[in-house]
Amino acid sequence: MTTITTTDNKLKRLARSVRIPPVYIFLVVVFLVGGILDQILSDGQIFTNPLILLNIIVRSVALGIVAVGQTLVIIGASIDLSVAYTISITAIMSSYIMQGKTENVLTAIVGVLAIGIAIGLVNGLIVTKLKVNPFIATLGTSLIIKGIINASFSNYTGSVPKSFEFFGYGMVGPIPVSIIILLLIVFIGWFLLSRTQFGAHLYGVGGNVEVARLSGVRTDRVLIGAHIFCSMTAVISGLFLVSQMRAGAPWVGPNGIFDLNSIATTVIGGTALSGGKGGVWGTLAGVLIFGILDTTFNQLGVNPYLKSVFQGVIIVLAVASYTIRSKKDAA
Amino acid sequence: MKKNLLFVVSLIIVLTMVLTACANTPVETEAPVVEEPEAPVATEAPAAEEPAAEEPVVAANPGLQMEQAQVAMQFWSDEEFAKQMELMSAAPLNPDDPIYLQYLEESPTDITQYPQYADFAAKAPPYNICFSNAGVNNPWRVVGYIDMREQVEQYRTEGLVKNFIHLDAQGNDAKQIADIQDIINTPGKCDLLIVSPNTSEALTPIVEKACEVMPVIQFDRYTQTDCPVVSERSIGGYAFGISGANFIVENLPEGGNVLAFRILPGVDVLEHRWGAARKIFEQNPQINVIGVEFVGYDSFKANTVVSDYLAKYGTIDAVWMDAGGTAVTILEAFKDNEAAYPKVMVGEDQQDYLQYIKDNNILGIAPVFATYQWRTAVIAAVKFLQGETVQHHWYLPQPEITPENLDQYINPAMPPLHYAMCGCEDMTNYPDAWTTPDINKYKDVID
Amino acid sequence: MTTTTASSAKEINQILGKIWNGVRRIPPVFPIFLLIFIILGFLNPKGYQTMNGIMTFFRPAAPLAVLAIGEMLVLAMGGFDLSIGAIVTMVVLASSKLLANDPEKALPAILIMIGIGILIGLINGLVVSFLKVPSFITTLGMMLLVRGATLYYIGGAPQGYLTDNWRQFGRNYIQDVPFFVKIPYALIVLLVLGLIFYILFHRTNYGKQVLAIGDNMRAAQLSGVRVKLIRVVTHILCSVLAVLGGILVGGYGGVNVTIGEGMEMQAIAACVIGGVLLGGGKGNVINVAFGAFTLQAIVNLLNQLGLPKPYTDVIQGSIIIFVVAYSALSSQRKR
Amino acid sequence: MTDKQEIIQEESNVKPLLEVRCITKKFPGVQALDDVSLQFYSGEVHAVVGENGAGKSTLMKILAGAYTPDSGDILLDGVKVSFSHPSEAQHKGISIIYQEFNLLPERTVAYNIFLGREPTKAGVIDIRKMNRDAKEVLKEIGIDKIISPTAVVSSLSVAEQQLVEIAKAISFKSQVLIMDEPTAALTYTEVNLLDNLIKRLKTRGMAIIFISHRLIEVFAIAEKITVLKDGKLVGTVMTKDVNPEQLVQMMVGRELDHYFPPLGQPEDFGEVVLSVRGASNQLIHDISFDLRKGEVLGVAGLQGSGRTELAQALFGVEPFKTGTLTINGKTSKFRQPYFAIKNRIGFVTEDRKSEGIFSRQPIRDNMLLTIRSIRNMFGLIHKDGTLRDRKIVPTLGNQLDIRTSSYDRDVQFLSGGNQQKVVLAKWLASNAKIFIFDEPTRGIDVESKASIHDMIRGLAKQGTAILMISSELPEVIGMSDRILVMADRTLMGELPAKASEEEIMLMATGHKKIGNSAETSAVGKE
Repeated sequence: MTTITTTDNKLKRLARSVRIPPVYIFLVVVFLVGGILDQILSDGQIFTNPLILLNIIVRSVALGIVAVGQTLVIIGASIDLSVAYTISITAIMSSYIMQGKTENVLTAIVGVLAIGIAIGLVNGLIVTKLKVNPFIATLGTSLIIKGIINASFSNYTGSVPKSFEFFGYGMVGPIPVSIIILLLIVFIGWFLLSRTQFGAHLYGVGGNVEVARLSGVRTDRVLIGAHIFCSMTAVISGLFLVSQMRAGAPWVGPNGIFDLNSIATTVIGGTALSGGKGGVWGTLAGVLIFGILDTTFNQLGVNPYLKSVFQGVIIVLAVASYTIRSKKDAA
Repeated sequence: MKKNLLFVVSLIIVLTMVLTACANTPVETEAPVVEEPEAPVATEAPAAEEPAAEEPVVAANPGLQMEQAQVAMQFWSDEEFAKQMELMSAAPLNPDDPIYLQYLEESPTDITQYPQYADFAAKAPPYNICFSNAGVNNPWRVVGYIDMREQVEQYRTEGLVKNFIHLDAQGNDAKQIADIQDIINTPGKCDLLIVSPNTSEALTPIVEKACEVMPVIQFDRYTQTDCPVVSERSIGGYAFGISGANFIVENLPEGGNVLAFRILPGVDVLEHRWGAARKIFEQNPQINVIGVEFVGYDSFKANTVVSDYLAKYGTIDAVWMDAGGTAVTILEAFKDNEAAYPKVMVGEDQQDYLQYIKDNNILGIAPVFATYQWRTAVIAAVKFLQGETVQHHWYLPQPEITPENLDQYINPAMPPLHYAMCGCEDMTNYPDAWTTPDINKYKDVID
Repeated sequence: MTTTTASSAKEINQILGKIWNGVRRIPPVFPIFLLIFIILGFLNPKGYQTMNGIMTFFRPAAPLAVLAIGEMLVLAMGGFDLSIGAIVTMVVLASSKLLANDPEKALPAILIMIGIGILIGLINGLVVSFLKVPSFITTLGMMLLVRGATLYYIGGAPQGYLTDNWRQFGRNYIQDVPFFVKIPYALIVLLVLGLIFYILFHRTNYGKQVLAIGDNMRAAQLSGVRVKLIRVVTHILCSVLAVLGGILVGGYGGVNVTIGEGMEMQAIAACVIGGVLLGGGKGNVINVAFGAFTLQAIVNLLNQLGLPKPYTDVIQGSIIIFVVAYSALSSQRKR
Repeated sequence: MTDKQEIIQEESNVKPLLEVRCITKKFPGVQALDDVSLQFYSGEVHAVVGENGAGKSTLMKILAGAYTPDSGDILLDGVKVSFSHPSEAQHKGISIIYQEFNLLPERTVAYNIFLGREPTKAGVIDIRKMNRDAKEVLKEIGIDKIISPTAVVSSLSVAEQQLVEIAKAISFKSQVLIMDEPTAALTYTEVNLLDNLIKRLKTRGMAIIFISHRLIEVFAIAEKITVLKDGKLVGTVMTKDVNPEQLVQMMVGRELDHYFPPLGQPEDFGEVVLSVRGASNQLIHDISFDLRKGEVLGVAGLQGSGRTELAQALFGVEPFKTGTLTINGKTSKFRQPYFAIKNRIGFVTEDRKSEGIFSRQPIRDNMLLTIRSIRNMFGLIHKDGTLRDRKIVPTLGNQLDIRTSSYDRDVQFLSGGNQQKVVLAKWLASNAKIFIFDEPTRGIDVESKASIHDMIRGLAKQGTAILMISSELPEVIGMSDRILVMADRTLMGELPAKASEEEIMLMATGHKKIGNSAETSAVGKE
């Protein structure tokens, strides 16, 4: 009897600590509307085919992973526009180092993680030490990375070994590996934010950097850490993409518009652009909303450009639902 | 403050170091090519020798030394180059069929050769066909897509095709992979998958997976797998590139400055075009390639490039292009910069270009990558499912529009961005569907 | 006698001091631009030391300057406008369909575009003011919406051509002008718009209120600034400038789907080089125009040096970081 | 003075807990602290007073590790220490409550209290322990019943937030607690709570350093008072040895012969210019009163009684939803401040820095904004304002004695006092006939206070109607020709000039309601 109540309590506590963000209502609505439209106008795969459901998540993996990193940076009241080209440089460098050989995989992963850390470090240092507005700082580094990539590579370079494709296409039982990785990254993001000092300090830095500093938080280090984490998620996202595509090319990042899309899904998820508020579970919902839109439009056979119209409207409506009651005017 | 200044300076130094380090990488990227004889494409050995052999020529051609001018090994095959060169002068084996059904080489196949697709072979029409499309994001693809949809509409009236599920990847590899995954995940939805891959490499694994569960037809750009039951397009990129490059070489006997424009890297048909042109320019040292630039379909960028090169070199004698989308803009840029038009011009079979070179008496050629291949994909799909014989490697003819036959392809009734070689003149809705193109009006699923 | 010399020496000192003070206040964009332009002149005297060459330079630089001036209004107000690139895309692509190759329709098409521009700005402004969605997000959504709707409308790829009369503003020159040799229409458009917006921004009650909002929104409201109204007006002005810039861009470049992509970032970069403070409260029309010229000059410089195009991005990225870091650190020192 | 200081040192045989020796700190253009030496003993409340710019806050920030001194030593328990970061000071047992708001609104109370030193178990935050510890701390100051550790700060009232801040400082288990104007936002009961708390901490052997402008409070709480002036130490005295007048003399260096200008005479008061009847909005309700030309109408009330909200409603920031507002006989409805300013109402806000200053704009543009915002939006202006306004800037600048080399300089480069003057100039420029002052002298030193009071009375003499909100009763009593008292977000009633503090307090705590305002205004006329 007592054990039951304790687990019950634990569950309750878990539910409370996870705090289901309101965006999930939005997610359910989008899902239901998409599913019902599919049911009426097409063959109803969304409701009836679990594989299609899973593929909604798989579609969202690359964006989801990097959006987790973006969420952390935005919670720290910064922003990272360089993720798209970080993804590109990862994709291209990893396949270049691997050259189709399994024995090079480890070197490649270590190599690109090092690149990711370096990019995050530079971003963080420019923002904290040079006091450059993060928008400009990461726009600048993004241009720099873009230039470096395009000056060095213009095409598919190298390739990844078959074994590495497990990352992108493999299954563990009925669950694609990629979903497990996404959930793992989301979990790490959640854990960092709500269970570590780093996370607590990051909320402090984003909420009010002066308060955090006066409370003894090493604000610069925390923000640099967030930028490094963000670049690392971009690296993982890039590795995932390259494993799906067999080879890396300079355009994988910008083609997926990962910079603006990751920001968009983050804010849909309830993370405030001004920092100090939000979390990764909301971001996951935002990413899934985009995935559902993709699938629904495919199912309905509607011109996908209309989807982009919907995305735009959803971004504004979702954020408006958070801000409309606030007394403060927006910037 | 001093500390910060120091930081800025050191940051800049680091950046420069990174830059210089990376500037050397192209040289490094070529090294493994030599080292790895077991790399996938067997014919890469001569390609690897080339840089060394052509060193003096390269020195005279600043454009060919540019990063944009390099041809990656997976996109070069001497064998294929020679073959396409040969096919360019080959006559179709079935001259009585309309051009979009002709083939230049025999490689017959039918569904009985694929026991794994027995279920599909047993099906009776109407068929459901899925089409994973790289995008409808340039005029060439619009014309081709309308060709295709009009063909589907014709089949629908004949009762041969029911649903035609179109999945538009919007030029995004990752989205196209997920789109195809969706089709794999819904067995029974489609009887055949047509793929027009966004890029060659990225789509290869997923197309291989699709092949395992259903017949696949690829056209336009090819993935690097032979698993599709039909791979069809007009001859190919090498032929396109050769056509333009030869025209320049022939018409500039004394040589001159050539500026080359490319759309984007990584797409096999486009890489082949440039690779072939590069080879021909290398064989003709009197041709001085002053630059190779990627401009996409961005006419703004193209315009700027022309101004830049005119500022730097004074005259440009010929322009080579791997696609004609920005041909007219480029010619206009010459005019706007008050420079003489290039003596020799390479474009594509777009009406505006044909009209422009005619009106301005420019010596120009329009190599063709025929839009009718879109139509052929649907026809091949239905024929294959019906058990008829189709071509496994289907080389459609690829005519070129030269000054001699220019007039027969100019059609002032068609809009400027229409492609002359659409092979659509015999369709029910010609010309209305093409004069006022509306890609949104077609229905995927019909009751 | 001695007193007069002493006082005149003092005066000279004072004048020198004033000059030095003035020199110190010159925004960094001017020396940077001048330096690049002088180097360009050495590398290619014909291209950059003759009127002909300079006018050629201004033709592609003017459209970005127009966009940057519009972006500056919003940035000075403490906001962002990410939708201007999409508006450029819309103007070029939608016009190409509206025109249907008929030169007669050029004027109506332009008017329709300006009308839609006003509508877009109005929606941006209303959403920011009344739904309190940060402008970054509002205009990000608007960017997706406008681009998606445009591509849907034209069916994914351009289906028509821009007529010559529509394009003349961005493309043609007025020939045989004494001294200037030739003047691109685009430069005249820029000069006219620049003058109008210089007056509007620096010499009207409106401009001062924009700066006040960017500096301290709450205080502005309490000082009687009609914050919502000014924001809506500013977003409308920005969108209209984006439409006009789009006409120049389209005139210069012609039709294609990727036109306008990333131009919002270019415009923001031009603003930043021109000394605009992200977060609001500072801005200058002339400096921003020169910021845009500087970006163009960097492109030309790298081309003259024979460096590969990708390095343009590297240099531009480094310069915007450097300019902002320089001003951030020097303003920190002043305090 | 120095004699007295020595006496104190001799008296105390115990070693000081915290000592500063010869601290000097210079900012560009300002000698903030000049050779200051002080001792703080455990179990003692030590107040530090002085005018604005005397160096109090700088000294505290040095003690708390937020600044490093240019020279001089800090000794803790006789050992020389130096802090490069506030956290070092905290870990050594010195914590500080700042004047400004210092909490993260989106985080819970527990996270705020333990920000920067969250309890961890194997690198993972032990949330349960953190909440428990937070509960402990809240209990220690007796507010665990009011505030839950898991409450999100933004859901608390301002005063509750202030208490959380105190709890945060207490939680450091510090030996030294520095409070920089901790009571500024507290209600009277909460101040009492704080007093009790301080007493309790004192018995625990803590040294408490206390900065305040409210001398009454200083005398109630502190045992020892140190006076700073212009960065120099004037002296340290035992509270029991001085009276407020002597202290003020130490602070300003001269005796102030009068605190307040004379009240208005009946003949100064003209017709009613502003009249409110039964007005309410979501924040305040049932407001009715009249304001006449030439009078200073004081508004008293406790924190949270709705005083500022009244001003905001009148000014159109949070307009009245029901009831009538009549300006100069015209029924008016202000949807936003723009309309109020158009009707020649001025509102000098309490927080002049964050609600009044445009720091990156030139002084000129700051001063002219109220004029410009009500003019034609696209109307042209000259660089110095429109042609007819050219003289305004230099005239007001001279009148208010704004010290600057040029009116084209950005306001951010002015000193705090001059910035305040720019805000006043902005409102004077608007040429308002009705002025609302919200806490006109908060955070202002004694000398400047007098000049502000003179200015307010001067405006009234010129025929301006003035509504003056203040939480300092002496100010309300000294300045007002009539006094409105607010409580519970409504008007409790009206008192005549020179009402006693007791009368006001009684009404402000909701004990007495004298008729409606229409009747009481008649009382005021006498």
